[in-house]
Amino acid sequence: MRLLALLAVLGCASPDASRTATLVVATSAEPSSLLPMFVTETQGRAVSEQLFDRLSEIGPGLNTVGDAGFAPRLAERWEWSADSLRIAFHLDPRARWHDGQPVRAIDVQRALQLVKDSRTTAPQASDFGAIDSISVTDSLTATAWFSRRSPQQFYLAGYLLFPVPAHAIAGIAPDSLRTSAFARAPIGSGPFTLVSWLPQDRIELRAVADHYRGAPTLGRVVWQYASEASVSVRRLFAGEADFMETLSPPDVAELAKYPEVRAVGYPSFDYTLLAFNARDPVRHTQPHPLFGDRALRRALTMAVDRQQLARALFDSLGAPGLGPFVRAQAFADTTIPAIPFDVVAARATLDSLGWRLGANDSIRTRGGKRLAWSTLVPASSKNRQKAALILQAAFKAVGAEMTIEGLDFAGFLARQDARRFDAAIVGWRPNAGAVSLPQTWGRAGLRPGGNNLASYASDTFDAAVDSGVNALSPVEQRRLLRRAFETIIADAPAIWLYEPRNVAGAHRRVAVPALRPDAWWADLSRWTVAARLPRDTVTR
Amino acid sequence: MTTPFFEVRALSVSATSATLVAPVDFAIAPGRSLALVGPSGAGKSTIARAILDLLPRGLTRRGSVWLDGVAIHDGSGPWRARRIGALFQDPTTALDPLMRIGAQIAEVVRAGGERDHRRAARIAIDALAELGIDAPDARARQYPHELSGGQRQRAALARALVLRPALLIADEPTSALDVTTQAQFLAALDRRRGTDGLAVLLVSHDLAVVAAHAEEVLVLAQGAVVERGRTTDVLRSPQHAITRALCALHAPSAPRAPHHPSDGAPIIATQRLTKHFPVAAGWRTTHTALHAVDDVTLSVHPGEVLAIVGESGCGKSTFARLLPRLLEPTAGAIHSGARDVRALNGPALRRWRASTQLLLQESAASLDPMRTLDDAIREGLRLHAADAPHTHDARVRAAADAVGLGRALLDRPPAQCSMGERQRAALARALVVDPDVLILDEPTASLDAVAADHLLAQLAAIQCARTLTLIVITHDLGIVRRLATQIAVMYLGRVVEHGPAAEVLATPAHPYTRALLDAVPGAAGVPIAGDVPSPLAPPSGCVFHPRCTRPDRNDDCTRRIPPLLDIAPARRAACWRAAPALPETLA
Amino acid sequence: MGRAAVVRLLHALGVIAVVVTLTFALARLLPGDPFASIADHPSVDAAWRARLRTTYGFDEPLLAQFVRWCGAVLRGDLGYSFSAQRPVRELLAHALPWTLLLSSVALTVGGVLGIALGSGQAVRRGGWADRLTGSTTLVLASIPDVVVATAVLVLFGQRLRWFPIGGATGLDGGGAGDVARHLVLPAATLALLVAVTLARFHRAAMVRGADADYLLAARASGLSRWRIFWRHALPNAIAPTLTVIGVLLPILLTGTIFVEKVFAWPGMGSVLANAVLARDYHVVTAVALLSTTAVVVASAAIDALLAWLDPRTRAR
Amino acid sequence: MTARLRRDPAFVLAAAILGAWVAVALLAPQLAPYPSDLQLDLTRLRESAPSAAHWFGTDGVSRDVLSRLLVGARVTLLMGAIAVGTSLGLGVLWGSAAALSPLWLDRLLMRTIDACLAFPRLVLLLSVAAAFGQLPPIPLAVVLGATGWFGTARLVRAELRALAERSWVVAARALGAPEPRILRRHVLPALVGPLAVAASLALAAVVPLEAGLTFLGFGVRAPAASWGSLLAEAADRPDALWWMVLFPALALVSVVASATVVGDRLRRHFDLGDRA
Repeated sequence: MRLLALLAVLGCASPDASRTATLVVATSAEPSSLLPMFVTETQGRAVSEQLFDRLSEIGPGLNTVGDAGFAPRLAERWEWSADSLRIAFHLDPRARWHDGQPVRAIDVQRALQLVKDSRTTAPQASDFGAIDSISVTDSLTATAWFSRRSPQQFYLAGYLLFPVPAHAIAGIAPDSLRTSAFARAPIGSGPFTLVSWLPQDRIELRAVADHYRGAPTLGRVVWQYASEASVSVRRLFAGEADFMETLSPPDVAELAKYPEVRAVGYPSFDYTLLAFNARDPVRHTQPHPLFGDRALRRALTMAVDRQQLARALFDSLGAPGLGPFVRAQAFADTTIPAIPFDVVAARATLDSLGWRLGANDSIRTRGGKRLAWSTLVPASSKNRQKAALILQAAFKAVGAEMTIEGLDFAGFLARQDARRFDAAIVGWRPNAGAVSLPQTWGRAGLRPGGNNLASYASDTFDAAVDSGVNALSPVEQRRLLRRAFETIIADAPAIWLYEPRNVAGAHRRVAVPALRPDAWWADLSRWTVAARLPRDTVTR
Repeated sequence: MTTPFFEVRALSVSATSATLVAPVDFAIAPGRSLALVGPSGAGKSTIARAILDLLPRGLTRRGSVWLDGVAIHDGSGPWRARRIGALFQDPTTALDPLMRIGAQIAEVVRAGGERDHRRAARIAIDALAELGIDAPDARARQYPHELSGGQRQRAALARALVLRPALLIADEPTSALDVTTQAQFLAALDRRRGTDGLAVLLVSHDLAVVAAHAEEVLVLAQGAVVERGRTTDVLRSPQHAITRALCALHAPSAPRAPHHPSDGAPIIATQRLTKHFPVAAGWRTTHTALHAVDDVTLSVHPGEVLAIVGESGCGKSTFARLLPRLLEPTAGAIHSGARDVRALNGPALRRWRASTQLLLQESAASLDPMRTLDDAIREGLRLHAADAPHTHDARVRAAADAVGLGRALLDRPPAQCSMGERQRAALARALVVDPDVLILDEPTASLDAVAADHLLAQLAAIQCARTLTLIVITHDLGIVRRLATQIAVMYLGRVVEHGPAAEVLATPAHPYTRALLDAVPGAAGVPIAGDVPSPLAPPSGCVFHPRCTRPDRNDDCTRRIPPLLDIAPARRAACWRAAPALPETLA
Repeated sequence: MGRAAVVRLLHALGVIAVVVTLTFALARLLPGDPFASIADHPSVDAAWRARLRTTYGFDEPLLAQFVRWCGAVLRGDLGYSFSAQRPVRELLAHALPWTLLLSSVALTVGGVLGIALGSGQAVRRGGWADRLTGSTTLVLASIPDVVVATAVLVLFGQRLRWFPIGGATGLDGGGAGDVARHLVLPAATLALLVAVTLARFHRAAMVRGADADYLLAARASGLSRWRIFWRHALPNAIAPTLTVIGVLLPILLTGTIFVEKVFAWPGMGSVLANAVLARDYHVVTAVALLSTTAVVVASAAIDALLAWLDPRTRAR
Repeated sequence: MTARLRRDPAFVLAAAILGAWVAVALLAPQLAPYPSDLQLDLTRLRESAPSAAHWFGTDGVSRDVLSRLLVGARVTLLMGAIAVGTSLGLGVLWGSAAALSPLWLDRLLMRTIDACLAFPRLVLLLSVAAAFGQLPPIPLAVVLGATGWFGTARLVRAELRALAERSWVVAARALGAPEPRILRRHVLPALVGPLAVAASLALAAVVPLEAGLTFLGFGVRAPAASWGSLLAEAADRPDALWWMVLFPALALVSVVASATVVGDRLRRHFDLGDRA
């Protein structure tokens, strides 16, 4: 019976039928905010970017240099000044806020002011340093003024900045914007508008029928939350949810048993690494007693069979890490030689470094000190826990003892921020562009509060990255960055463990287009659903 | 009569492995009473429960029970409560504590077929009234805990009799009651026998009760009938050893005369000894006091046996604990010779306690369950004896011998000994440190008649042999007769009469003493009415005045507290009417 | 009576004050801060997290924070939850009704079931039904809650699809029937856990009271088995069982953590679990305040109920 | 006294199960077919169902579940013992301090206990666990014990107060025994029964609690295995990985149920009513 109904559903997913449909997204984390300027995590972006439109959308190649590939959104067109220090954005006159007010240049200006105001505590405030100000040329023209030329100029103003409804937030002080009721129930300009947000339960969005880009093909989108990831998976399997952003490899295997559900693969922007702290966890000015030593880091890297690790964790759904970037990034280079897996060489190197194995010992010692350290792992991540176990066994095989210290996420972050660890298994999600590289691996990120967790410091790397980031052509950037990556991979400040291939789960009634690695939801308003379930009763 | 109205034929009870009651036959005619007597464990209660088909799980009965010529097999028939009523031992647990008295009786009425709730309630109140309970309407609305023990047991009787059964099975109905309430209760029961022709099967260990209230008796021992016959015949010439032992306890014996003239220095003397317990009360009046012991002045001379007599709640046990200072007096003094006992502390106090040994009421339970009897007896020696530990073995054995405790028992923990054996071990423990004074609080309360008899004989012998001073706390006048040379009668925390045992028993001066004597089963007197008032709010004036039956009582009695005054040489009483030579100054 | 009530109230307030102070101190001694949940990904700038701390006063001395928090609570403001992005009061207002619904249904069903099972066992004690029920309840009570809950969810939600998986309402707003459908699995699981514990205690209480003389007297008075059970045996054995329910209450309030988590029930248990993990101090402290108050109030209510049930302790 | 317990089949069975697990724990390395933390074959033996070679299957990194279960018995039972020991120790100290203190101090101590009892234990536990990061098994067990002694303290105080009025204690006083001696010889030995009950019931409570804690991410540190951590590894997928849930759950249930039975029977034996 159920199967017949299912067969009837398949193949008749037309945009018209879809307009009454409800798409249910199962996920395990609620947004930290619905205002894009405050959102840092993907789950939150997925929702807030349905509510808010940008000035322009990035192209499928995820190129962040210049404006190549960017498509109009709120800005129907833009023009550069001759000296490239100004970009004038011409807003689409049809664009409306959800309360019916037109989107105007002042909304763009206000957005920048708020983001740059430190009282607002927007996380990307520092990124916007390159934009001097935005001026209102006329009500539909906003001009961004830049202090210096950079390849990411347009990306910053046209993509990262979200206009806000200046009229709706006029009465809210910047320091209470984050905690204001507006942040929970905002007025946006995107294809969907907020119906309700029930904490720990769900967020319901409804299509904006008279959206300037045309009505969405979905009637409504509901994010259903469950702090246990397994509940989300079960909802998907039971047909209660239509989409889930990432499935774990075992869930992908399990999915075969449920004919209504299919797996949808797409490239990922995440990579996971074992970061070695180059500085002493207590006295930060001192080198780390073990990991200050490049040769030791290289030896330990040689002890790990990353190919097997990735297979053990993901089967075919993941690949060994390459370096401080992911394959989906435009400048990624898969041909850079990695440190090979070679247990014999690892042992020989350790021997040569003076770490000797006594006759009856299983752990190497040098001058009475054991080759032992502790590694931080967030206990909430099963993959990283498993990876830690496999690493532990691999290091043991060469006579090194790694203890695993599992921490809940908040505790993990606190220790990570304070650099109080020997080693840590860190998940990283870079931006599409290369802008953040100096912050995460260069000396710029060494300051307290910086993101250079491994305290990696290399002049060669810094110089190469700096010129790479500022290269004005993608080809030049790729060439310069290759030099930086060769350096850092050889220095082994971390073991680049794996890069999973994302697998989403979707109900067969959903026609899922190609998903973007950095934002699967980018085209959500154009998805179609064969509406046949009781929940597909949206009336407009 | 060819078919008796109630008959038990070859009734036996067995567990899976053993026979608990050998086949027994008996019959009861209307209006008659048959008693089952015997030491504890003889199977008396088992027979009673077997008749009612209320045996505990695992026990099976054989034989038959005939009522009006029809055999009754089990509890499914409508004969319970309608034809056979039942009453069990403990009035504190016989009634459901969560339900009003009236409702508990009325539910039996309704189980008996009455449909109308209001009429059932009426019948319940009538049943209470019929048993001489005053203010039955109010009582019916009360809960069991609001009633005194005697009232509760009468309410339970009302419940058992409300459907007017022809037979009542009463299992030790008075053993938890004081003498005066026991007398009230038995009188009520006898009235129903006379008026309704109620037949009674009385289970009791107390031959005095049986003698006065049963025509026929069956003596049981270890589940078998060892003697049966008319009560008077059996008591006059008991054949079986058990019967003889049972009789001995209550054989009328002459009270003992004082061994020594009581003119030397008293070994313990109390002056105006008082103990009040604070009781938390309402919001504004923070505390009221429970007057446990009030203004007691008593002295005991070496070699005397002082019996302190009174009903429960009269302060006897509190007084007993004040003497070795296990409780601190609120006021008053205790002296021993020239020593001020209240000033003692530390080792001196502990030596005083050793020399004034108290045997607690539940002394069978006063042995540490984790230690052997030997250990218990030896403890006193470890604490107080100056001599070398190797001599202790001999002293422990001597003490055990003195109380008749088999040496084989010494290595056992209390749980493996009988009550009587434990009681004797406790006695040995008290005696082994050679005390000057031994205070016994209800020494036979937890013992059956045979064991009690045994213990009393031993006590008397020891007292004579060692010229020990004894203070015996009891409510049982039988014990008083056998042991005491002096008697102090307490009522509501006060001593109301004090004097040589023989004289007090022969010519009681205080109306309460007389009431106690009248309440002894078989005594001719009319039992006094009412209950002991609450010690939280003692009556004004003479505390006894609400129950006093003296025709010459007057306003003085209700207004002023009578002091304990000499009424004859060596005799004192606290009664305005009993004091013949009242000094003018006090009047 | 009046004095006892006042003493009792002061005592209860003292308990609550102690608990809240302890909770506040405890929550702040943990490493990490409420912004961990906002800064969900480690790649987010750590300097920005430090700025947040300063902006929202989380770098003040502990005592100053406590004083500020206490003042706010007295004004009825429980603070702001950074993990749930809304005022704590609003968060709790969403969560509390769901927990009350879940735990009251579970307690009622579980209580009745437990008492029925325990009574049934006591009446048939020693028989095969008693043994079977006894071992079943023993085994069920020994399995960790998580396993029971997950097994129930997988079987009835995922495999059989009799009931929805998780949540408290369906997508179209609910109505009583919809809530009931969502309630069945978590409530049944929790009720089962309550019932197996209660059954064991209640059976013991009934067996302990089974030899009471008044029951013997009631049987000897020709009362029916039902009447004896309902009017005498059960009321007399219920007091210890009610006491156990009082002991179960704090466990029930937080024991719902596992059940709520597994069934994605949007109640206090979920709030609490998330808040502890997110170091959301204001939420943890507010939940502690609320649950302690609830426990204190409930145990006072149970005491009052016990007193009312038992005329011996009833106020004169 | 103990003969009655020895004749009780349920008690004997439960005690035997506990005893058997203790034996298993002691002999675990000899009994386990594989080293418990050996990753046998990461490519071919991950999450394989029970087979002749691996009776209880293998886990996510190809370790033998049976071996981990047997070795896990050590951790679980040792943690249980330490947690119970800690909670009894604290409970006895606090309870006897309260019982022997003057009234005002007694009240203060007991009000504190009331507060702690009203406090949700899991919050306390989570907070402490989170404060210290991931603890090694023994400190974790101490923490488990340290959050679960309030009931014991109450029991000890009540028992001591009751014992002070027991007739054999009064009798010893009447005999002239000094108070410390009475405490040592007559009071403390009588606490053994109630404490045995409290210990078994605490064991029954602590073992699943450890499992729950692991489930929330605060449990035993890898690669050590307790039954709780084994169970938590697959608790969210009991259908797919039934062998990783079923066997540890059975082991856990056998210990918890046995401890409960032992506690119950001891409670009845020592006639504690519903006090413990």
